[in-house]
Amino acid sequence: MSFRATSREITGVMMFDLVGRITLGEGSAMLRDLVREALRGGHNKILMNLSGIDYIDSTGLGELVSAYRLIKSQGGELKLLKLNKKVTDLLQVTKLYTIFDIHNEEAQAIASF
Amino acid sequence: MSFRATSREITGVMMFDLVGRITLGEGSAMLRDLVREALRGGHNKILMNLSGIDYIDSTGLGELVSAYRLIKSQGGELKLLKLNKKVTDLLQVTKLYTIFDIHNEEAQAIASF
Amino acid sequence: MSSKPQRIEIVLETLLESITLAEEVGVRVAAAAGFDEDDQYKIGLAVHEAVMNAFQYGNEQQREKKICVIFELHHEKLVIHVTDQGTGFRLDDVPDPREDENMLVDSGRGVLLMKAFMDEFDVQVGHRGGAEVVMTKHCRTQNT
Amino acid sequence: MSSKPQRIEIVLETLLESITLAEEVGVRVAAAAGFDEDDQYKIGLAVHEAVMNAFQYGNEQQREKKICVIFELHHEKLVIHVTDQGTGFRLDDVPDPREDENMLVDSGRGVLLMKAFMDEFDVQVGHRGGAEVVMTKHCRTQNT
Ligand SMILES: Nc1ncnc2c1ncn2[C@@H]1O[C@H](COP(=O)(O)OP(=O)(O)O)[C@@H](O)[C@H]1O
Ligand SMILES: Nc1ncnc2c1ncn2[C@@H]1O[C@H](COP(=O)(O)OP(=O)(O)O)[C@@H](O)[C@H]1O
Repeated sequence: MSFRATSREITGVMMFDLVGRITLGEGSAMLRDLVREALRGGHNKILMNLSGIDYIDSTGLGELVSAYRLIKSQGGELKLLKLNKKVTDLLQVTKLYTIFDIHNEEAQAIASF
Repeated sequence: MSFRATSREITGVMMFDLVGRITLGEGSAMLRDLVREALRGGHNKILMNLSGIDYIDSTGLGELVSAYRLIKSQGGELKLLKLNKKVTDLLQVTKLYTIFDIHNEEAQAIASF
Repeated sequence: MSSKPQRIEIVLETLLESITLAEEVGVRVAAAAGFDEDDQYKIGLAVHEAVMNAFQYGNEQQREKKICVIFELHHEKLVIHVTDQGTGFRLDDVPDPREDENMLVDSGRGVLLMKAFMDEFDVQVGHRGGAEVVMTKHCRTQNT
Repeated sequence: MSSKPQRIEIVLETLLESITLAEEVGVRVAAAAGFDEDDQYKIGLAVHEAVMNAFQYGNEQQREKKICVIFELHHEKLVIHVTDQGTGFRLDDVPDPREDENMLVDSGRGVLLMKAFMDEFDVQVGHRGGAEVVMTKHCRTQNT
């Protein structure tokens, strides 16, 4: 369980590989810090690889929305990569898939920025 | 979880390979039936392979003692094969290792009857 | 399973850890009731959301206040009650986060998830005045 | 972990399934408290035995009677209370199953296992007259 994140820069895009749970107690606050840190470092093209995320609660969904707004407000973009079935379901139920740009291929996602 | 048993006869010894939990709800009653069945079928040299057993409660320990007595009363013998650390601990704490003949090698266990 | 529902009651303090604990018991109870893995996850998430709201809004993170979770395992359904010691809320007052104007708001998706993942969902007034969330999931297949 | 103990209370019916459920919650709480896998197993087995006795002897398998399990997570120890609605029993009346004359008796090893696997073990009279088993396990390493 719990949450783990690693970051790497690929041709100007900051990519986060996220693993575990994004919930009130676990990944949610860390994710917020991660995004702020990236913005502070001048990165505003952010791609979150969610393939390792198997659980998001409403707080985690709220955190994704908050990150989306914050990044956009700084002239950047947040995109999502590789959602599994559970996460896809969550974005469908909440209609959040309508606001996020979602990709299945890393190269394609990077190129889309 | 739960309990599974398979039996095979090897040179006059009835061997039970037991897997799972021997507890009040799970393996205990099945184990009793198994032993009675074997005795009814004329088998009174019984070897229980416990290598797949990872949990025994006090009811399960009682069941082993009960099987031991029943088999003995019918002129037979009950021996145990391959205890893992947890089961060894349980037999030590209860001193039951003093009544059971316990083996680590199948061939040796079979030969000892 | 007999016709009288099996009843499991958990009383938790208002602590962050209580959310996951209740969720895990929920998954465990759902598994015992014969729900498949997908439904176990959905039931667990619904419990997680209900207890999280009790923690945040109902009991306002005041540790001494209690969160009570009751699982009633009927023959053909699982009914879950989550009660807190807050002042309650009305379902009608909760905005729909899927409306355009709410889409970019951080909060407001807990009730939606509970409604989506359970078959029935309602909020009542608990006998001590707090919110009592009552949610039901029907068993798809009958089993023992 | 704060200095005030975290408290989790579970009220169960007198059903076979309650034994494993309480055991699993015990393992979960022990893990959260930082006990290693071996201790988690031992704490789980102790809860299993205590609830099994409440089920069999205390509440005599009468389903309506309740079994209450309380976990108190202190800084340096986990205290577990298991209370039933029977008539109680005295620890002095429980024979030692390791004595030669008891060695081949089927029953009587539950209390022994609880004593062996926990650091402290006692039986009291619950506030409603039933047995209240109180057992404690100390944390070997401090964590959090
Ligand atoms: N247990 C509760 N007690 C009081 N108010 C609650 C409770 N649960 C939910 N609410 C109210 O309902 C609103 C919607 O809750 P929810 O859909 O879970 O979204 P979120 O928790 O993200 O705000 C909350 O903002 C709160 O005002
Ligand atoms: N909750 C209880 N209420 C009443 N009597 C109990 C309770 N728990 C244990 N006892 C008594 O203590 C005895 C020893 O219990 P135990 O060591 O668990 O062994 P076993 O359950 O195998 O008999 C029981 O036989 C019973 O007489």
